Amino acid sequence: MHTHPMKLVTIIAEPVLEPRLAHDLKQLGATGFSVVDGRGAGSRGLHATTIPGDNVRLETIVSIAVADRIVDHLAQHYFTDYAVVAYTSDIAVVRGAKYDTAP
Amino acid sequence: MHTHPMKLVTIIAEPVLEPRLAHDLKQLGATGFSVVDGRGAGSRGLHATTIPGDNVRLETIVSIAVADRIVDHLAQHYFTDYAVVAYTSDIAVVRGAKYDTAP
Amino acid sequence: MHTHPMKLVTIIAEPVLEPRLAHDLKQLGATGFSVVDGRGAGSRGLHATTIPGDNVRLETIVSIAVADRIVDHLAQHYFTDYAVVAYTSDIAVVRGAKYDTAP
Amino acid sequence: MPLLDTLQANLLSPIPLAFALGVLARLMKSEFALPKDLYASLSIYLLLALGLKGGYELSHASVASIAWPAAATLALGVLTPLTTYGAMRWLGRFSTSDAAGMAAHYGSVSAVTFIAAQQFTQRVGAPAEGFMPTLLTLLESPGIHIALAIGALNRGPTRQHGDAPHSTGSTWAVLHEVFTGRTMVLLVGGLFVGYLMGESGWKAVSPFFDSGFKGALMLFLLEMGIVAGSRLGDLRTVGPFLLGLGVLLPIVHGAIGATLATWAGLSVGGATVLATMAASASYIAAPPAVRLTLPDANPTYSLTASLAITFPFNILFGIPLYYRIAQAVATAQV
Amino acid sequence: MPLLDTLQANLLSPIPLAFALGVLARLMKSEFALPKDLYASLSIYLLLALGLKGGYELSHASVASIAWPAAATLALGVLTPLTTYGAMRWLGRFSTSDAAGMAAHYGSVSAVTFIAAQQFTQRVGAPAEGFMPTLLTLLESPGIHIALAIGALNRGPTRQHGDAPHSTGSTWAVLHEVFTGRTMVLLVGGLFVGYLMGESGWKAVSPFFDSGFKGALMLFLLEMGIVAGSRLGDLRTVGPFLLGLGVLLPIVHGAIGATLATWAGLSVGGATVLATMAASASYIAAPPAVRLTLPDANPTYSLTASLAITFPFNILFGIPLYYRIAQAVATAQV
Amino acid sequence: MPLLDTLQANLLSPIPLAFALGVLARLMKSEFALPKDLYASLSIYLLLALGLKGGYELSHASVASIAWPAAATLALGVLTPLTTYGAMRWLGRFSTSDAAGMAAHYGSVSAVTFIAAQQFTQRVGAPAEGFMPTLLTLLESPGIHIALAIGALNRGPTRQHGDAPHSTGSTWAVLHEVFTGRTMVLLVGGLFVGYLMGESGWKAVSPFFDSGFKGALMLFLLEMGIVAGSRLGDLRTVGPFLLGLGVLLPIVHGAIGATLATWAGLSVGGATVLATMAASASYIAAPPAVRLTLPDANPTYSLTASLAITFPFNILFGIPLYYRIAQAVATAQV
Ligand SMILES: Nc1ncnc2c1ncn2[C@@H]1O[C@H](COP(=O)(O)O)[C@@H](O)[C@H]1O
Ligand SMILES: Nc1ncnc2c1ncn2[C@@H]1O[C@H](COP(=O)(O)O)[C@@H](O)[C@H]1O
Ligand SMILES: Nc1ncnc2c1ncn2[C@@H]1O[C@H](COP(=O)(O)O)[C@@H](O)[C@H]1O
Ligand code: NA
Ligand code: NA
Ligand code: NA
Repeated sequence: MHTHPMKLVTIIAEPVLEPRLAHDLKQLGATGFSVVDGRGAGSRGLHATTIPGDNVRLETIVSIAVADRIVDHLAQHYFTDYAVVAYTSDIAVVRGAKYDTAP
Repeated sequence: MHTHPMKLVTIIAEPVLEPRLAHDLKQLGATGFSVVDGRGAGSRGLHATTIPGDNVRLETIVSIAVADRIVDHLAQHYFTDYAVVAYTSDIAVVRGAKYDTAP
Repeated sequence: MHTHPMKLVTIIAEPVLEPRLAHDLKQLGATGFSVVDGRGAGSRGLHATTIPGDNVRLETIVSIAVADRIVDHLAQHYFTDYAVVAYTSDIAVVRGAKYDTAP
Repeated sequence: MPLLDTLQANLLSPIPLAFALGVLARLMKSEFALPKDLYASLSIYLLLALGLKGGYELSHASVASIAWPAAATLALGVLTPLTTYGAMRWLGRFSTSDAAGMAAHYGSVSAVTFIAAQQFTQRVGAPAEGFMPTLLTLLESPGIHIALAIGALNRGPTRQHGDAPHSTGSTWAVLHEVFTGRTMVLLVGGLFVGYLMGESGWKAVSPFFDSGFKGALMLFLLEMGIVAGSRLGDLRTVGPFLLGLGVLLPIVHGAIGATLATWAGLSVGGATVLATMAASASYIAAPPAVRLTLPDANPTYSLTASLAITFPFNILFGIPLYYRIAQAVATAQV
Repeated sequence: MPLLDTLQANLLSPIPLAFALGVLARLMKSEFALPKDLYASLSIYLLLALGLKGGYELSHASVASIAWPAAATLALGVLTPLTTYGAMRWLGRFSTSDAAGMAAHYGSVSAVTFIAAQQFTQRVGAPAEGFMPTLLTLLESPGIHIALAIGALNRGPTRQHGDAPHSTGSTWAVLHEVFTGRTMVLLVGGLFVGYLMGESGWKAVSPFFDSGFKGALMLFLLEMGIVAGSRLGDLRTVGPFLLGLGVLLPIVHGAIGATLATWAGLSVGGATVLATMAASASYIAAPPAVRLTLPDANPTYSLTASLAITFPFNILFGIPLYYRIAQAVATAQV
Repeated sequence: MPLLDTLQANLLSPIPLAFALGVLARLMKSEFALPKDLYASLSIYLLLALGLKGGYELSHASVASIAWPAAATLALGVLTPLTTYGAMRWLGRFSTSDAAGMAAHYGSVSAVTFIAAQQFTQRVGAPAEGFMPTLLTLLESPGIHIALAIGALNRGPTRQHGDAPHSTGSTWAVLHEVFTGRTMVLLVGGLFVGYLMGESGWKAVSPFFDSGFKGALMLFLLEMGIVAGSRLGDLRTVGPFLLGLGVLLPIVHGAIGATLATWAGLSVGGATVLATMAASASYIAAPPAVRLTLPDANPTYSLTASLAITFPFNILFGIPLYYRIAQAVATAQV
């Protein structure tokens, strides 16, 4: 079957940021996202939650352009003050159109 | 250490489909799979679960051929009626033989 | 925005191994890791937990060198006796320095 | 007591108040919800408590006294999916799948609505027969089976995944799941255990399963309110026909249920509870069964109707209404 | 009973013992903790029980008897964030954000500390007024609002995400979340429901919400001990100033609270509880609100002070102390 | 009462019935299971309740009356891992790791089996001594320590991860985990807290920790049945030798336990409970400890034997049997 190359943006963040990030993703052109609860440890060790280490992991399938926009946005608005980790990876999807926002 | 290129197929689906998808994966040649519970939002917004947005995320490490078969199968049997998202990505594993089904 | 290529190492393991693996990752040069609880089925089907199939999924963003070291370590110390699955994938991060250990 | 007073007394009792609080919290866009595991735990507790007590009380009941009510229950299990299917298909012009999906929900039963009715009859001094939980187990699955059979027949073999490799998707597998689902294990299992352990057993565990029951139920209803409240937005999607049907079907099924129940010899309290069972719609057992066997049925229709229309209607207004109908039928019969 | 005896009696009662066990388990590096959902469930249970009982007892209270205590509560809600902000900024030389963040915590209230005070006054035979939970709801949010307003003013518009696309991050959205958070839904909602359902309703659910209360509280305190214990390592991070402030602020706020409460006509028990409310610091509602609106405030400061210093201090020593202060003020007033 | 009647009375009591229901549900391939957090919550509740009550009753016990029973318990803690190891190694010809792993399980204790025995002795009118939970804490870890030491010695240094960087994998780290695990924190901690809070404390929390105990236990046993039931498929894997051993070991250990207990001066009830402790196998503390220190031991062997053979055997048949043995020994001794 014919597949389309897309980007997967993964964001690991303090739980309190989930609604704000979800909102931002939509604004920046993501058509959807998936979330999983987790925990972790890093170099900063900000204990910003009652149970230290809790986090959420958001993933969104987007075009390259939107992925860039998301990463820029995160770097600008979150990386300084919040425990946020983000990375992109290459994936292939069926029905690429599902993940393209109307222009 | 020598690693082998494989495919990772990720499926995000309504929870009710988990047993059926697990069954399908095995039939299609996957030697195993991992599941995580999550939630999400997309473009369709089918409220098919009591708690809207709940989903499960299945991942399976497979050969390229099996990955193709899985994606085809999903497109044919699930994409029309169910809230199912799927994508493949490239990974490298040690012991590639572990993920090959007997011919 | 400028991004840096890194490796993501994903480890799916019996829950009992989580603290030991977390410790190993740090020793081997990872600056952090994220964990999610899950379940799964594989070819071995060792029922090592009270609830068969429960597992944890650790992910760590590391340099290529550290990724190699982690995979080697896992193969040597865990693959024989434990239900452990591991793979690496290519990702891109902003701020690559965050994931480099002091030499 | 005139109907309005019964209604008001009902509205100011713990169950409707807790439900209303949940709905209100959602309307105010509160993010509050019970943790998923607490919700599941409360439902397990309530079902098992119901089963155990029902089983314990079953040991005092005679087979004769249950026979006719059981027959009436099974008749309702056959009738309610048919009326629902008919209304959806010919009045509402829905697809066969949507009609069958809806029939599965309204042909089955909501255990929480059952419990609310039981509590109501106790509060008004007309407690239902002790064997009612047994009837509940009889009404759980027939409606789902009938509805899915209708759906399967009407869809024909073309859409079947005949060549697909899933046996888990087969209708038999799905029906097996209904039969061995949480509600059935806890209710039927509880009935057996309650029956077998007898008085000394029940006395030992009743401080846990009986004393706490009403409070736990209240907490559960709070979450039901939140769940129903978060579906209110879907009311616009489902349109006025389903909105009307979600109120009319329970009234019709409730009236038929009250009548059959009275004919079968149940007390006014028992008739109220059986009427409520007929009037209620499943939102636990039916949805996954429908989703797996009728993939092209829109789950938003049946779940919204069951959860956001019929459930609140029954809790707030339906139960007192069925009680008055049961009283009227009983009086007429004498 | 001299102060030392009151202290000892308090330390040997269930709440402090359970808390100490939790801390000890952490100190011994035990990995044990309550499952997250159990922790959340217990807090839901405790808050709803508090609200329901408070609401039921509110139906016996006159508006007149609540007016002055309510005024005193609101005064404390304005005063405590200001003193906290001042102490942080001018004594501690912290940044405006850190000072405002801390003010939000100490200007709000810890419901569990409130409950511990309520239990304490019952144990010493000076039960607080039945309407105290109503006052609790009044003290929940003003302090947070005031503190965040101070923070927003002082940070100026430069750091605002003016161009960023998040409306969810706006201060209004955050304040809305405080108003519709778990504590408010359960407490305010519980008060209304408890008030409306009256005696028969409360009697039906009190075996669940009342009999189990003290035991559930104990289990909750065990986890609080574990949570506080796992922050003890942060005590070194926050430094001696915050350590001192975490003890001094509650004493000052407690003394002011006891005085205002007595002037407002509350009994010694009621004054003890209101003093404890003033002395306590929020660690549920305040942290997320501060995190979202004052991103550059270091959450380790405020959470460690609230959870690992002030909370244990109040539970173990503060409450008996405020009780003695309330007694002294009452005696002086006569 | 002849043995058969005792057996039957036991089988028709809540604990075995709930367990059987769970097994049956699995046999019928039901997917039903308690939510993980509920299962954990129930076990926390049961252990803490056990500890608190035990601690409260400890305040009435004299040191003299506990000394000999404690010595008997420790003797059983040394003996049972050795007999298990011997049987596995020389009768069953298992590897040293598999034998040591099994010894860790059977040398330790199952708290739920203990509780079931306690309930049984109450039901038959021969309640065990109040200090039994103290003995339970003594039997939790010695067997694991001894078994792991045997395993470590026999495996020799070659398989040690000498060069590996994990300190968390060291035997000391693992033993520390056994000592600070959930069971120890709640039981030992509960004993201390229960002892310290005395009568007034216990009275305050007993509506939660005492009244609900039997019902919560029943719910827990339901899940134990499901867990055991899902391992029945492994019975074929483990083979007839382990199947036999899973029944024989408890009988032998139970008989020795009943004898030692009676010599140590325990009542028939107390001897029954101590015998059950010796006869029971750990499936909470032992499995992770064995998994981490003896990686090449097959966990399917020890977990299946403990959970799917010995646990059901004890719950259903063992406890009444040990009771009859304890009666016989007591009679013989007189
Ligand atoms: N190298 C890493 N690999 C994967 N996740 C990480 C890494 N570093 C940090 N994280 C995640 O990001 C969260 C915050 O990390 P930090 O800001 O470095 O303290 C942690 O709790 C982890 O979940
Ligand atoms: N662009 C996306 N990226 C990641 N996950 C998505 C995306 N779109 C949809 N999903 C997931 O798929 C589920 C169903 O989406 P949909 O069918 O578009 O309503 C959602 O709940 C999400 O978990
Ligand atoms: N092919 C696979 N793809 C993804 N996860 C797998 C795969 N095989 C095994 N696993 C995971 O690894 C665990 C142990 O597998 P195994 O050792 O093969 O029994 C399973 O419970 C799965 O979570
Ligand atoms: Na119905
Ligand atoms: Na305060
Ligand atoms: Na033992």
